[in-house]
Amino acid sequence: MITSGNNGGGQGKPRTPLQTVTIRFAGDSGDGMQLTGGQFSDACAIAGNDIATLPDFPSEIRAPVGTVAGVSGFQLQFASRDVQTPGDEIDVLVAMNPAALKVSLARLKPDGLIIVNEDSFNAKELAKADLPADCLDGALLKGYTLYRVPMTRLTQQAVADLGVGAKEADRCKNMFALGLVCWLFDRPTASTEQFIRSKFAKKPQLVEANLKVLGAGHQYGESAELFTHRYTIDQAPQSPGTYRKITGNQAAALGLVAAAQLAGKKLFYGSYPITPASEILHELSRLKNFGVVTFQAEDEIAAMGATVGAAFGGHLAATGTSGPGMALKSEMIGLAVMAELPVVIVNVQRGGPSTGLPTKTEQSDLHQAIFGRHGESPVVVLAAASPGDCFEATLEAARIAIRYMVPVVVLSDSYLAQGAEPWRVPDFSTLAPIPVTHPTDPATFKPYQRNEELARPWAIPGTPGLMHRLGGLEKQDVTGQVSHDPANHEKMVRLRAAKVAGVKLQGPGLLWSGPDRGELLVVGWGGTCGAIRTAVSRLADEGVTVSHCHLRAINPLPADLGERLKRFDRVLVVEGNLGQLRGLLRDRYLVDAAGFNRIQGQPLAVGDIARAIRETLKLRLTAEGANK
Amino acid sequence: MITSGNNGGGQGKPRTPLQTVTIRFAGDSGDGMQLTGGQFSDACAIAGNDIATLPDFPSEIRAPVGTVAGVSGFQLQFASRDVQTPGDEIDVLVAMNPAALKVSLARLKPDGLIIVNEDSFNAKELAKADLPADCLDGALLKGYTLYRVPMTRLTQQAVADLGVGAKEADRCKNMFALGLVCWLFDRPTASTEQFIRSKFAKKPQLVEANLKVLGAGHQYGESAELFTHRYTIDQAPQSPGTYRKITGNQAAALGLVAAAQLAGKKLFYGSYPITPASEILHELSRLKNFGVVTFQAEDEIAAMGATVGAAFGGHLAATGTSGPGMALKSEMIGLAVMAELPVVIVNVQRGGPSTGLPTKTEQSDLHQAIFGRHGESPVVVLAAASPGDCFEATLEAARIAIRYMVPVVVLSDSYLAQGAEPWRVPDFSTLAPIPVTHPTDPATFKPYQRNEELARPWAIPGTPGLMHRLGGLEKQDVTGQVSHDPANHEKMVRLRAAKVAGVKLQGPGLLWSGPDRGELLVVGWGGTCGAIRTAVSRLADEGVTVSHCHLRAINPLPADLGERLKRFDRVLVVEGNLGQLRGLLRDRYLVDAAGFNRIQGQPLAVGDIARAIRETLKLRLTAEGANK
Amino acid sequence: MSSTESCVMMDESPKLTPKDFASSQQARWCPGCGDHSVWVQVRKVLADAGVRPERTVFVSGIGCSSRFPYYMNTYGFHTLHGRAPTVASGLKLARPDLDVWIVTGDGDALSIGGNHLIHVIRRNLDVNILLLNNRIYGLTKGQYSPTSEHGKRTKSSPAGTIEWPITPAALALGAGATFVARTVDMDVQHLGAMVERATKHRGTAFIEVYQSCPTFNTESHEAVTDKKARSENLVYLEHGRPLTFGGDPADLKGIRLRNYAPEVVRLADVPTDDLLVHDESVASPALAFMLSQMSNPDFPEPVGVLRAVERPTLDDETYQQIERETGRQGPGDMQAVLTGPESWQITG
Amino acid sequence: MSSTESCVMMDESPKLTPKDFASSQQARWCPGCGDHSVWVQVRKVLADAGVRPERTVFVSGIGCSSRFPYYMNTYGFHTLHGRAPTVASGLKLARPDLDVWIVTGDGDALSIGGNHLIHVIRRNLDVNILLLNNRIYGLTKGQYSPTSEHGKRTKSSPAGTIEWPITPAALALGAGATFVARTVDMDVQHLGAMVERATKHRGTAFIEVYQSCPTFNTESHEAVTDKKARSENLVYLEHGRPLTFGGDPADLKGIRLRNYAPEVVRLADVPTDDLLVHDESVASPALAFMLSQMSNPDFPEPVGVLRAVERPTLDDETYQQIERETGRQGPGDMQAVLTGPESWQITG
Ligand SMILES: Cc1ncc(C[n+]2csc(CCOP(=O)(O)OP(=O)(O)O)c2C)c(N)n1
Ligand SMILES: Cc1ncc(C[n+]2csc(CCOP(=O)(O)OP(=O)(O)O)c2C)c(N)n1
Ligand code: SF4
Ligand code: SF4
Ligand SMILES: [Mg+2]
Ligand SMILES: [Mg+2]
Repeated sequence: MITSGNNGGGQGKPRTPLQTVTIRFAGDSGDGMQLTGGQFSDACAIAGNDIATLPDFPSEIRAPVGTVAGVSGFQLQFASRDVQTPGDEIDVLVAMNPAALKVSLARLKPDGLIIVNEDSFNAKELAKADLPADCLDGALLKGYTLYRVPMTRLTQQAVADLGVGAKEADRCKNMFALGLVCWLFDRPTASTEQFIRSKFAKKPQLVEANLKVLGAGHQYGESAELFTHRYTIDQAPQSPGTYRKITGNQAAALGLVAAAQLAGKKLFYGSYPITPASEILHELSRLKNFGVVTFQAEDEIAAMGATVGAAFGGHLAATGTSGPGMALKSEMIGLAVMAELPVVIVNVQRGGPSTGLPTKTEQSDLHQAIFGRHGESPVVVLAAASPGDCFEATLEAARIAIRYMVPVVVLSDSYLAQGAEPWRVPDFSTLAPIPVTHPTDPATFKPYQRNEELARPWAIPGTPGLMHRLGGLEKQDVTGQVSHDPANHEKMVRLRAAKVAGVKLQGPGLLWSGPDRGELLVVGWGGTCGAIRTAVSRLADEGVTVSHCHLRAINPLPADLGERLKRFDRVLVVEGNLGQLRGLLRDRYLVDAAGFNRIQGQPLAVGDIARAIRETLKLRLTAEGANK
Repeated sequence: MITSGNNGGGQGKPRTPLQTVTIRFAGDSGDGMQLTGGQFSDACAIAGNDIATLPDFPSEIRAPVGTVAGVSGFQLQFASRDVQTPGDEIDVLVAMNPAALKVSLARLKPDGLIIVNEDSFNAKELAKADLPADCLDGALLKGYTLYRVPMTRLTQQAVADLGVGAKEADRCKNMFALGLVCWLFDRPTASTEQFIRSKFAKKPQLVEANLKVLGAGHQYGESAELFTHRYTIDQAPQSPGTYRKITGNQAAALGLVAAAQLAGKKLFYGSYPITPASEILHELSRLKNFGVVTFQAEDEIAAMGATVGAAFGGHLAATGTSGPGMALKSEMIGLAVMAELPVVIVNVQRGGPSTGLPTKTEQSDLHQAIFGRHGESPVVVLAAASPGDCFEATLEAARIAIRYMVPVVVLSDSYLAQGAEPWRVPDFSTLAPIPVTHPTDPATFKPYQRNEELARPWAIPGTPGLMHRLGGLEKQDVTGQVSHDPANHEKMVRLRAAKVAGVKLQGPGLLWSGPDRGELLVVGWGGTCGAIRTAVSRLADEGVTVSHCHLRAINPLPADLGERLKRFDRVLVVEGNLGQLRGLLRDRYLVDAAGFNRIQGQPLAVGDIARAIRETLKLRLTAEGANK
Repeated sequence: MSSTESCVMMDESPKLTPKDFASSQQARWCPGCGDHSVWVQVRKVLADAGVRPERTVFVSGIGCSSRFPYYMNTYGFHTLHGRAPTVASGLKLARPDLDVWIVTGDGDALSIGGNHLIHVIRRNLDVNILLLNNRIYGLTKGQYSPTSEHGKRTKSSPAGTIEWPITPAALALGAGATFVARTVDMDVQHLGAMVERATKHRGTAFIEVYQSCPTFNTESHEAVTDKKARSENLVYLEHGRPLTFGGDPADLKGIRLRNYAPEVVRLADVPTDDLLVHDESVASPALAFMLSQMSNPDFPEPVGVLRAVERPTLDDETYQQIERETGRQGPGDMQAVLTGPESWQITG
Repeated sequence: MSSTESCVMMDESPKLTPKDFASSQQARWCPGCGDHSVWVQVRKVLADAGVRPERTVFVSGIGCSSRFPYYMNTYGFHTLHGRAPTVASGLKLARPDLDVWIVTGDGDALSIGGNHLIHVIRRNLDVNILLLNNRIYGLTKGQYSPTSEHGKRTKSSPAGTIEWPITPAALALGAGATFVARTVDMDVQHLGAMVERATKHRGTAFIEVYQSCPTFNTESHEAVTDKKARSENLVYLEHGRPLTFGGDPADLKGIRLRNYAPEVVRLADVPTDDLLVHDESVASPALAFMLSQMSNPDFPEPVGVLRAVERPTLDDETYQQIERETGRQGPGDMQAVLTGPESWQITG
């Protein structure tokens, strides 16, 4: 039962209940689609639906207005059941201009519903999108249900008597669309109203204008004859608790602050802005009242260096970046390996190689995280499985970093970072503290004397009598002095490897669904979790049973993984790269794992995964047939 | 038959023929041991022996005089047969001071021969080395044959009437040692005499002093009663031709210049100094009369960037570095991958991780070379197998880079780079030219249109009508325009991968010895070639037959490698790291390859490898026994 | 071989227009972005100078400003964030016959790329650098940059930056720049004139453009948006001319030196002879440096050529050295170098 | 909290001697290397100032000079080539209570590390930087560095470098340095005095030490090896005092300003009042910059404090901002931040 949030009015038209809807708001970059989508997501989440979102802005800089390159989209799936992905195919498309219609059509369901801002379908705009003049009437939209709404005009009407400029008035038309869609799906508008009030607090005129337009959109649905009925989506079953909507980057930021608090430490976050990791820096720079020190460094090397320095100083030290920044950090991560200092490195992956597709998602930095340094330079690598899991993953990373005195890489990706889901807010008082000890006794202190878990002591400057020197030259075992001794080097190389190999998580190293033995095990990691899970459960609905193993720990791999893999006839590794995890598993377990790989800058589609699973199973049957 | 080089005189004392000798010159960093060793190597090589050398200077900066940390050593094996390593154990040790004796003893054969500079075994020096006062007489040296030569005194006597200062006179004592050793092994001193004359050309007094001391050492052997007989080592069977001594870094530099000439190009070499790669820069900066442009950049990123820029400009562009520099270059190598420009990157590996053991050898950058970039970022990786092979490897790299428009990494290592071997000088006129075409026709030019080998055209600025823009953003197939299209991205990722996977070498991708099927195949790569080959042939002498496969191409792996591996019951991968190639082979071929791994900053010892092979074979027998 | 020559040298081919220097791609900067203006002026100057597009290369890093090469119908390279000077260095050293331009932003040039910037300047490589300074990270949507004002609120400094801005011209002078100029996107004529001066300079020509970013940094540019504001807040430097400025023709002002420090005076009060006379070509960079330190609101900020002197360029010296060494040693003989000074024969 | 305080503040503990600041490791620099001298002076100054070793951290990059921390019985971090300022930044920001020193070389600070150097200076982080400038790469055995003389023959420039040396002090001033000093390894008293001044400065204190490398660069240091040479080739700056120098007491010389440019004059010819009087604390860095441009053989090179002014430090402002924001928003409530501004309840 929902206790907060009100359901918008409008009781007139008949309602059709639906289980799940995928909607996409699309328009020009200047049309405010990200905001619209975000607000609608809030409304759905508050109304108790499960949701998953996909903001999708294609080009780096503002592309020419009205062109296909300039389209900004926001897709979300909301449902009365568990939702794991923003949806492969679109049920409802809101297109603010011809270009938006054009680029979105490919993913619209054959019987999909389209709401267009009719006013923008003029000759000029159509030409920019390279669409025929009769496009709204022609064959292009055959089969779809089309609603032509003159949003620009209706918006202007709504604000006519407020004295807002034409340009500002026009900027409100996304609120019209939002109001209309809220009506259509009977979602509450209260949170948006509140948002408008606070966003334009200093410009009361704009508050009024936006509220009016929002209301007008809502009212239009109710009163215009165009819409004959509306839809309802029940609350999704959720365990009780306090919920919020959260993106991966928000969750990562919170995970780091929470970890610092749990360790009784202050957080240091050194970073250099880069899409799609910048929001972690933005979020943390707002939390100065937690004593968080954010340092916007001159580059990623400096960000990493400062993080290492802060860790030496005794802070919980973290950095965040994306692939190109990881490349730059690699030498300094190697120093952290040698100095055995606790640092957390969040890599929000994007499309590569090189500058690649900077606003698109990909899972192609796994190799880099594990192998991307010179020398034998092991670090712990974790991967977050959902936006909310970025909280758990960074918190876990901090725990491990401190416990083992080791750098920990957390792999997120653009999709997790910017996508949102409802998140059950943890009760902070129930989270386990992170034990920290700093040695103080000069009589017993040795900089590289290890405990049973092979961690060395975290002695911090300022402690009398514990003065010691760290550095990148090989260290003598126990004393930490510079050593060129051959046998010592081998010992240290193996000790560092053994320490990482022995790392134990507090949370799960893998997420499992399905039986623990069988024909096919689908293995994944990172941001594909929702899509694989959905595909697997869709197949289960069809009577096809496969299991799903999703790795959160990638280095070291979960201790029982080999055993688990061997209980299946076949292993299929699903990844948004060319098979990076797959190679690891083949090497480690000598299992003939197959791969399903898509590398298109988009989250993997459920349908594609399901198809790949079906084909793998079919292949197997054929192969068996052939063998007989 | 030797046609140049004269045999030093002295016919008096009896001679014992030997097949192979491992000698180590050791002294304080200021004692000139590198020079002495280098000159003796020359003498042996010129006399027709096969040789392999290992310069070994332990600390980064000059360590305190007379201490163990300050010892500088030069080891070489010279023989009348094929020599592949500088020798595991020392037959003859020349120790200029107590510290040198101390650190070298561990590797001296039980019945080894020691020549010491008796004058330095005074109380002060012994104390610095922490050796007992009676060390030359005590138990320490039991079993060895010890020659106590008052070198300092004899040197001073030799130059007494030349009026050289005491300090300068003292500096000559390494020539005494050299003269003596040349006498002992009947090696010619002519090349050293010539060296002295040219080195001190401007200081005739020093020419005379050094020549006198060299002669005095030689004479001492002949006349002093201490030495009762001398040794001779016959010429090694070598195929006819012109020979020189060459180090890996010299060979790499020459390979690059030769490649430029064969391609009808000028060479651009952009680099930032780093041990042990700096000599490539030094060598090339002396070859300005070949039009070579050397650019000492402000850092490794700039060196790589300049290399990419020069490649864009149409030069044969190369860079060289070691592990930490590779880490810094990784983002820029990614740009070269995306821009598909031909660049050669030489990584002279050293001990890692981090600053590690900067003057020691290691093979631990293989992972970094293959996987050390973000995104799917494939490059070609080759590995040189011997000092001389650095010539072939860099030349091959340039061929591939130009033919396929792709970055190529050549892995060398500290041991190859600084070690020397006799090298048969190629007849330049017989080397195959490197075909280069630059498009000029605007009508047909498309920046990313590929040929059958998937290479795109190398259009260079200055060509009318072919103006185009490169960059790190994903490229549209064929046109090379920026593209965010999902399907295009997948296509391009796979095309880049396919291009690298399809690379064919002109030279061998692997070196093979032994039968092509059997019980055990030993696989190696890089600088371990000589050691493995020696171990395998030593076992062959014992009647144990194993095969040896040495990889020169690591990415892509040789096409028939999988087939070859499968013909053996067992595969043992020998590496100076924790098993980086081994992981690749297991992943790729699902072969249960075992590893022999040593990571001590030293070239692998033949004895250790032989032992590992024996143990692997024994294990196998036991396992088979158990199975029965 | 020098860029100057190829700039002024007329080709047989017909004279090109600014349009000929535009690539087929539509410029993707926000409406009102100062980058548009720079783009227009650069094309104009190149066309006027009779430069051949195929001998011209634009190299950039990453940032809004760094999209520049895509919109030029010349050769181009959109490299990595901060790294344009490195790629340009290799290119120019390999191909001194090309005209090489670097287009960069305040983040690209001064944050991640600061080291390459000072080194290309120190080496006096013959390239032209256009630094489009909008005092913000545009492409990544609004974080502060090394030129952002102390206290500025941005996405990454919600409570105000606590870093101190760098003065690009001062840094360039500190690195030994032979040519330093400053101009404003909105003053297209001056902008064009500065770009033209850069094409004529042999050695590294460094131009800072005050560039507006209406999307993420509206305030920073206010002092120079319109002509009126400019005449109050800027002083236009001209070689051999006294420094005068002011929006009100009835109350013009000037700069005078007092105890080795600049001072704003009213022309009404002070004879023109007392004013500081600009000398862009004086050997020491000290005067230019002093000018670079004048900043609003205490002083008008100098625009124009702060410094223009001659020093051998890295590219020239590279090839002179190659020539000299070739003269000394003779042209390289590959077989001889392979054989080395010390070799021996084994006969069959 | 400030480094100054902890420098001058006497602890209860017994006064330490320079020896107490030496670690157990024997210093591994070549005999005659200038690094030894710096090491001795630094320990002396720290002991005299009553600094506690446990509150002191030496951070370095890679190079001969960067071995420094190993020989100090303080906390230390021998980081990566060029990166000492980055590690020092994180350390000092996390722990403003510590005294943080950066020891670096001309290659480390000015080649690979140039960007970090200018940024730490720009931000005015309260650290002390000792740049040991031997005009060569010592550790890698003798390649030219960004301060090597044009034309210098080294391992990587057998035919002479074609690069132009950078002036470290000028670069630091260009980056906005609040404290810039220069000294000479051989003049141990002056060296000690400069180090002491650095300990007293709040903000980034940048000291360039002319450091001899007898092993790989004998010539560069000739101008300053002995007292006689120094008095001819250097001018010792003292705040409020005219600039005079000269080896021959009978023929002392001075520096006078002429048309905004320095000029060497004989004291016999010119009244002392005409000489340039040094002012290290003038607000504009222009004077200091002008001094930094004086170089042999035309001018004596200035040593001493070129500039010393006050500006808020990054570390102070970091914590002031934290305090301010905590005051404004109240201390952070973790549960509240986790819950966020927009949440809803699901009840069972
Ligand atoms: C290695 C790396 N780090 C970070 C980024 C992200 N990034 C792209 S542009 C930019 C800053 C751009 O600022 P500026 O140079 O001032 O250009 P503007 O967009 O303002 O023109 C950043 C941080 C990147 N592309 N690569
Ligand atoms: C990333 C990286 N590149 C290169 C090196 C090699 N390297 C070590 S010290 C050094 C230069 C040292 O010169 P400087 O800073 O002047 O110190 P000095 O030895 O002269 O005191 C170089 C190039 C390295 N250690 N790391
Ligand atoms: S964000 Fe700013 S700098 Fe970038 S294109 Fe838009 S206006 Fe120009
Ligand atoms: S090489 Fe030079 S700088 Fe390095 S320790 Fe020796 S003398 Fe000092
Ligand atoms: Mg900018
Ligand atoms: Mg140096």
